[in-house]
Amino acid sequence: MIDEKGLRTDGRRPNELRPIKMEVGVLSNADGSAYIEQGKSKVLAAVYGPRELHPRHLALPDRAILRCRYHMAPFSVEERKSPAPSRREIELSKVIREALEPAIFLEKFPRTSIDIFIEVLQADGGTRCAGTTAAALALADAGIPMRDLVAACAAGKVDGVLVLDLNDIEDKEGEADMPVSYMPNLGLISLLQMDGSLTFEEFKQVLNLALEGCKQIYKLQKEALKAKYVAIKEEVETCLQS
Amino acid sequence: MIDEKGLRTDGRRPNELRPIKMEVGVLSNADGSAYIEQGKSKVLAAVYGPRELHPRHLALPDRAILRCRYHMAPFSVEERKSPAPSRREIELSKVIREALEPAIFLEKFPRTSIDIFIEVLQADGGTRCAGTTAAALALADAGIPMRDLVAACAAGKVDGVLVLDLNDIEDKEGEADMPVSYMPNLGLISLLQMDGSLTFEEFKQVLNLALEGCKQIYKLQKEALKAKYVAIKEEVETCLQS
Amino acid sequence: MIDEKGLRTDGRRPNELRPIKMEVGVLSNADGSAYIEQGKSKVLAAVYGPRELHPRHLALPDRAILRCRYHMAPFSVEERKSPAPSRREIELSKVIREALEPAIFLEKFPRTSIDIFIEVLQADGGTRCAGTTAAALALADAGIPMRDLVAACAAGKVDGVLVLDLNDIEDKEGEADMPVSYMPNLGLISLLQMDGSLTFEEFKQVLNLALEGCKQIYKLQKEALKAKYVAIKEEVETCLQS
Amino acid sequence: MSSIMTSKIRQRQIYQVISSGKRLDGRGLTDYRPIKIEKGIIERAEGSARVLLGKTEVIAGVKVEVGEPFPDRPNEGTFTVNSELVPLASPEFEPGPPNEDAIELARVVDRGIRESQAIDLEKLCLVPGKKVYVIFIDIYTLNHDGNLIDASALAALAALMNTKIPIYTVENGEIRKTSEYMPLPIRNYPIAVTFANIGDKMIVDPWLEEEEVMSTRLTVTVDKDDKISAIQKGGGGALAPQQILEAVCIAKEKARELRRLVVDSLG
Amino acid sequence: MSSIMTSKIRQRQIYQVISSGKRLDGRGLTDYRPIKIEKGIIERAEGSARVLLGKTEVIAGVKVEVGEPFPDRPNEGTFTVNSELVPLASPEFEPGPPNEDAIELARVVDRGIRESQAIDLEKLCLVPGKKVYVIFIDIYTLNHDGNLIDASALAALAALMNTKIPIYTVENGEIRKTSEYMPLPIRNYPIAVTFANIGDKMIVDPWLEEEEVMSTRLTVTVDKDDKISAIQKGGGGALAPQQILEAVCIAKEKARELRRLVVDSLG
Amino acid sequence: MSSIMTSKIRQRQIYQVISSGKRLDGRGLTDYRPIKIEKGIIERAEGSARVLLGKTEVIAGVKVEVGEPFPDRPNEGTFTVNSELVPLASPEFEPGPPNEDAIELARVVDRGIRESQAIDLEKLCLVPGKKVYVIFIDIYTLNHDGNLIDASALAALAALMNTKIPIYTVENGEIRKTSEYMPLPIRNYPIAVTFANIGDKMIVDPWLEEEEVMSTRLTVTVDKDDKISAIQKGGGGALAPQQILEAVCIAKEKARELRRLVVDSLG
Repeated sequence: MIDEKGLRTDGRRPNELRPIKMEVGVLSNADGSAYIEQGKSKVLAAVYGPRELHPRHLALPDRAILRCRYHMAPFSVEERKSPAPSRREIELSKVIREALEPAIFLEKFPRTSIDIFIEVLQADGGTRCAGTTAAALALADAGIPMRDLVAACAAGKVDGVLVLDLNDIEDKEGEADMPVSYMPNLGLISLLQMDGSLTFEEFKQVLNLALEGCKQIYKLQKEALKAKYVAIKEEVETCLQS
Repeated sequence: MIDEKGLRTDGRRPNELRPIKMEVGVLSNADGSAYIEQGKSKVLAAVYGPRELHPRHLALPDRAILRCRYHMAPFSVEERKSPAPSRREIELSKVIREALEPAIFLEKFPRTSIDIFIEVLQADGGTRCAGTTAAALALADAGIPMRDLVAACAAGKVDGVLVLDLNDIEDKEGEADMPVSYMPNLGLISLLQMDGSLTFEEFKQVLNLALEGCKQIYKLQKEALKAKYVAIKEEVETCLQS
Repeated sequence: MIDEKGLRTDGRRPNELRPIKMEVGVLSNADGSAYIEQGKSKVLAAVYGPRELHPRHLALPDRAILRCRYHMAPFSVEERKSPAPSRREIELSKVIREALEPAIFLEKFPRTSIDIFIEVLQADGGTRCAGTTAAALALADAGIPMRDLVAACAAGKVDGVLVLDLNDIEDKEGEADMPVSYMPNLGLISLLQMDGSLTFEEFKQVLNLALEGCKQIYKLQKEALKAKYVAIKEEVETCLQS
Repeated sequence: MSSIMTSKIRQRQIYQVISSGKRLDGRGLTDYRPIKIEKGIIERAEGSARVLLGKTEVIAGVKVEVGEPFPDRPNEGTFTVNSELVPLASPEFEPGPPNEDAIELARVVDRGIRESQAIDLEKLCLVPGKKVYVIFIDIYTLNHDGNLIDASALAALAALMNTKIPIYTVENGEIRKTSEYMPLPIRNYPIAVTFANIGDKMIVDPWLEEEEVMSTRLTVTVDKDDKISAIQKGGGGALAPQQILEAVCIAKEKARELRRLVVDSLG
Repeated sequence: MSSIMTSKIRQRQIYQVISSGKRLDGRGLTDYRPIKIEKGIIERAEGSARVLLGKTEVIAGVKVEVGEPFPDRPNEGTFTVNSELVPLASPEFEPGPPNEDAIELARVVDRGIRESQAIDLEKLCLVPGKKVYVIFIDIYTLNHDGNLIDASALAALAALMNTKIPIYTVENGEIRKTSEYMPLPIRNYPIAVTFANIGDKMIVDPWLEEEEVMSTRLTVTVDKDDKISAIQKGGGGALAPQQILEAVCIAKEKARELRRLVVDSLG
Repeated sequence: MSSIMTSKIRQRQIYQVISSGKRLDGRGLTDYRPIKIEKGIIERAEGSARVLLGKTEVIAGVKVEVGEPFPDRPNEGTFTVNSELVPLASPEFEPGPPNEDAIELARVVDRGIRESQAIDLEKLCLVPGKKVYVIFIDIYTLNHDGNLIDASALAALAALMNTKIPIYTVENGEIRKTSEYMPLPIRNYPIAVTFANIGDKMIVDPWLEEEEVMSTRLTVTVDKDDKISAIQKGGGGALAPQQILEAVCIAKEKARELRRLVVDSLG
C-alpha cells in the first residue's frame, strides 16, 4: 500500500493528513454543533446542554454528567449497518466521552447533563478521531467552558512505514493503528488506543507522529471557530447596516 | 373479484357492509369493554381508567393522557404472528388513539390515564376500523364522557369498482383501501388513511361511501349500548321481583 | 441406565446421593456466599442485602422484597448457552425464590431488598436444587435471620427404579424427575415440581426418597456452616497469638 | 373498579369462611366454578377453544407450520406453548414481553402436554431430520378472575383436540401441501388441577380474591390413566408432605371430572 | 435554547396570524419554505440525497444488497424504509429504537413509494424465488424544524433517483457481481404534501412552532399522474370532509411544484 | 458491607501513600498482587481457567462449535470474546445485558488475542468458505476487587491454552466428528498490564479502592516477542506522553513475569 515513490494509496506522503474541512454551528436546534470531513469520512457532532437531567436521580450534586453517543448511519459503511448500537459503537462512545471529559469544567454545572451526539454519515477510517475533533468544536460552539480544545488523529504502520491519519483500507490491511487525542495547551493525551504490532521504538515514533497530526488538527479547529465568529460578526453588521 | 352480477367474493353488493355483531360489557375486570365481529374479523376492546398514572411524571396537570395498544393475537392471522409488537401495530395504535382522542373530554380527568387495549382475535381486513368502533363502545361502557361516539369503516376500490368495508383479500388485491372514522353528530373525520391509487373524483366518492358506512356502524353502536342497558335494567327488575 | 447389580451409570445405588462438597463464604464482596459441587454440577450463590432498594417505589412498607436470579454460565452446558436469560431460567428464578421465601424473616427488614444471585458454572442435573441449597447457605452466611435452612434434592424414576439425586442423563432419559426443597425443622416443603409419569403410589415413594435426600443435604449444610465458623475462629486466634 | 386488590377486611372474611370449611361463593372446598368450553371459535387458526371458568376467560389458538425438528429428535414434530397475560384481562397486567408469571404458566401447561405425551409427535414427521410439523399453542388470557393455570391447560387441550392439520405429500424429500386436512394425533388428555392453601385447608380452583389470600399454590396435572404428569408448587409459602399427598388424591378425582367435560364439549 | 417548546403567548400569536390568512414567517398559507435538494452526498451509499426544507434537514441513504424475495412475490425485489429521529436533530429526540413517530414517518414514506409503484420491483429480480435486489432506504433527520414527512419523502425519492445498482450476471442460478452499475429503475415520482389544521385554516408545510399549535395533520401523497397514492391523518384532532377535499385539491398542485424541483435537482 | 464505595478519608489516605511511593497493602508501585491460575476447572467446557488476582476472581470458559467463516476470511476459524460482570461479583453490578464496562473489557481482551495472532485461525478451517471452528471465549467475573482487565486477559489466555478441540474428518465437503481431540493451536501469549494514574504516579494492578481514586487507566498488551499488541486508555483523565512511554516500558517487564506464570501453570 506504499508505492515506490513512498506514496500511499490516496497519493499522500506518510506524514500527511487527508484533506480536512470543518464547519461550526451547522445545526439550528442543537446548543452547539460541528461538521467535519476528513478524506471521505464525514461526521456530524451536536451538543445539548448543560440541561436538566432525566431521570433526576442520576444527577450529581457537584458536577455535570457528560454523556456521549457515537453512532453510525446505516448507509455510512460498505454493508448496511443495523441502526441498533453495536458493541463497537458502545465502546467508542465511552472512549470518546473519556477523551473529552478532562477538557470540560463539569464542576461548573452541577445537577445537569451535557449530551454529545456524534453521527458518522460516511466512514472511511478515523471516525472516532474525527468524531472527537468535531465534538470538541461543538462543545466550544455551545459555549461550554473548557480547559483546552481536544484534537484527535490516528497514526500507525502500513507496509512497514509509519503513517499519519490512516484511511479505511490502511486501517484494515495495515500493521498497526493508534488513535490519539491531545490537548495541546495542557500537553495531555486523553484518548489512546492501539491495535496491531509495534516494537517499543516504533510505538514512540507513532505516538509522536499522531501528536503532530493532532497539533495540525488543532490549528484547523481554531480556524473553524474563528470562521464562525467572523460569520456571525458579518451577519450582525449587515443587520445593523440594513 | 367482482362477478358478472356485480357481486363481491363474499356475495355482497359493492356498498354493503359485512354482517356485524357488537356486544358491550363483555369483560368483568375492565372498566369498559366491547366485542365486535365484522365478517370474520373478531376484535375485543377494553378500557381501564381514568386511573392513576405510573410513572407519575408522565401525568399532565390539565388533562388525562390517552394511551392505546392495538395488538394482534398470534393465531389471528394466516401465518402465526410473533407476539412482539410489529411496526404496523405500533403505527395503528397511534392512529386509533388519535381517532378517539377528539371524542373524549380528557380535560375532565387531569393527572390520570385512560388506557385502551384492543386485541384482534381474528383478522380478515378492516381490523383497525373494527378496533376503533369497539374501543369507542368500551369508552362509553366505562362511563367516560364523550363528545360523540366514533364509528369507523373502510371503503376502497376493487377491480375498478368502488366498494364498502373491504375484507382481507379485497384489501390485499384491490386498487385502494381507505379506512375512515367519523363522529356523525360533530360531522368530523378523526381517522383517515389511504393507500392505493385513486383519482380525485374517485377519492371523493370513496370518502362518501366510507362515511355512509360509518353512519350505519354508528346506528349499530347505539343499539349495542342500548342492549346493554336494557339487559342491566332487566337484571335489576328480575332482582327486585325476586 | 440401571445395570444388573442395580447400580446407576455413575456407579451409585438408587438411594445414594452424588459426592457433595459445600463451602461457605467464598466471595469477599457479597454479604454472604456459598459454593456447592454435587457430582459434576458446580453452583455458586451470593446474597446482597438487606439493602436499599432501587427503584424505591418497589419497596414494601412491612417487609423486605426477596429477589432471585438463577443464571447459567455460557460454558456450563454441552452447547454454549446465550447469556440472555432463557424462559427456563426465568421460571427457575421464581421457583427458587419461592422455595427460600418461607424460611426468611422478611418482616424484619421493611423497605429493603434481599438479592440472591445463583450462577451455575457447570450443569450436570439437579442445578435448581443445588442452587437452592447453596442460596440457603449464602443467606445464613449473610447473617439473615431464618426460620430454618432450606435443603433441596431431587428424586425420580429411571428405568423403572426410583432413584435419588438424578444426574443430567438420568433426568433427560428417565421416566420422572421431582425436585423438592425441605425445611426439616419446620417439616415443610417449599419447592415441589415434577415432570414425567408416576402412579400415586410411586409419587408417594419418590417424595419420601427426596425428603430423605434433603435431610442428608441438610446435615452437610450444617457442617459447611460450622466449618466456616471454625475457620474464622482459627483465623482470629492465629491473629491474637501473633 | 380499576383496583381489584381485595381489602384487608374482605381478606380476613375469606380466610375465616374457608377455615370453617365453606367458601364465600357457596362452593365446597373442592368444587370447581361452572366451566364452559367452546371449540373452533377462531376459524383462521388450525385449532382453537375458549374456556370460561367462572369469570376467568381464556382463549387458546393453535397454528401449524412446517419447520425443522430438533437435532436430537429428528423423527418428531415439535410444539411450543406461549402464554400472554394481555392487559385487557386485568388492571395488574402490563403490555410487554411475558413476565415470570406468564412464563411459568406456559411452562406448566407445556409440561402437562409434553410429559403425558398428549400429542403423538412421531406422527408429525414429514421428512426425517428435515421437515416436521411445528405446532404453536398460544394461550390468551382475556379476563383474569383466578386459577389461570387450570383454565389455560383446559383451553390448550381443547384447542389441540379441535386442531386439523394440512396433509402434505412427500416426493424426493420435497413436500407439497394438499387441500386435505387430518386431525392432530392426540393420545392423552392431561388435566391440571390447582389448589390454594389457605389456613390449614387446601381448596380447589381458587378465584382471584382467594388467590390473594392463599399462602401457597399447588398444581397437579393428571393424565387419562390417573398418572401424575406434572406438579408445580407456586407462591411463597410451604406445605406439609401430608397436605401434598391429599391434594394429589383429590386431583385424580377432579381431573376425571374435568376430562369428561373436555371430551364431551368436543363430542 | 435547550427547550424549543413554544411559549403560550407565541402560540396564540401564531394562531391569530393564521386566522387572518397570513403566517409569521411571511409565507402564504399554501407556500412551502425554500427547498434545497443535494444528491450523491454519501459516496459510499448506492444512492443518497440531502433535503433542506427551511431549517429542517434530512438525509436519505440507499443501500443495495442481494437477498431473498418474499414467498408471495418470487419475481420482485424488495425494499424497506427506515427512519431515525437521531437525537442531534432535536432536544425532544432520544436515543433508542424508533418510537411511534419515527415508525409512522417511515411507513407513510414507504406507502407513497409502494402504492405509486415508484420502483419497478420486477426489474430487480435476479433468480426468481431465490435472489433479488434488496433496497434499504434509510432516512436520517439531522435538524427538526417541522414537516419531517414531506422532507423525508422528498429525500427518499431523490436518493432513489440518484441510486446506481451493481449489475450481476446469472449463470446456472449462481450470481456474480460485475463492475458495472445501472440506475435503479424508477417509474413514478410520489410527492407527499402535508397540511396542518390551525383554527379553520389548512396550511401547507408547517414549521415546528406551527406543528405545536396545529390540531390535526394531513398528508396527501400524489403521484406523477395526479393520482392519490397515500393519505395519513395525524394528531389528536378531526377534520370536516370539506376540509379534506380542499386539501387534496391543493396537494395536487403542490405535488407538481415539488416534483419539478426533485427532477430538476437530478437533471 | 453492601456499599463498597470507599470513604473520602480513605481515598485521601490512598492518594497520599501512593504519592510517597508506597501502597496501603504494602506492595511496591509496580507489583502485582499474588496470582493464582487454575486450569481445567469446568470439565464440560473445551477449555477453562480460573484466575485469582488478590481477591479479584475471574473464570474463563471456552466452547468450540462448527460454523461458517466470515466472507472476507474464508480460510480461517473465528472467535469471539464475551464478558459478563455477573451481579454476585459486586454490589455495583446489575443483571442485564453487558454494559459499556463489560463490553470494553471484552473488546480489550479480544484485541490482545486477535492482534498478537495468539490463535492460529488458519488451522481452524475445515471446509474453506463453508465450515470452520468457532471459538467462544466467555469471561465471568466472580469477585471484583479491581483490575478486571488483566485478570480477564490472563484467564482467557490460560483457558485457550487449556482448550482441546474435537477432530473432524472431512469427506466430500461433509464433516464428521471423531472421538479424538487436539489442542487448540496457540502461537502467541499476549499479556495485558494495566496501570492506574494516581497523582503523578503510575501504579500497576490497581485494586478496587485504588481504582476509585485513579484519574486514568492505561492497559498495555504485550506479546511474547515484547511487541505491543494493544493499548487502551480508560477513565476520564489524561496522561502526559512521557507517562505513557514509561508505562509501556514497565509493561514489557511485567508481561514477561506474568507470561511465565501462565505457561508454568499449564506446564
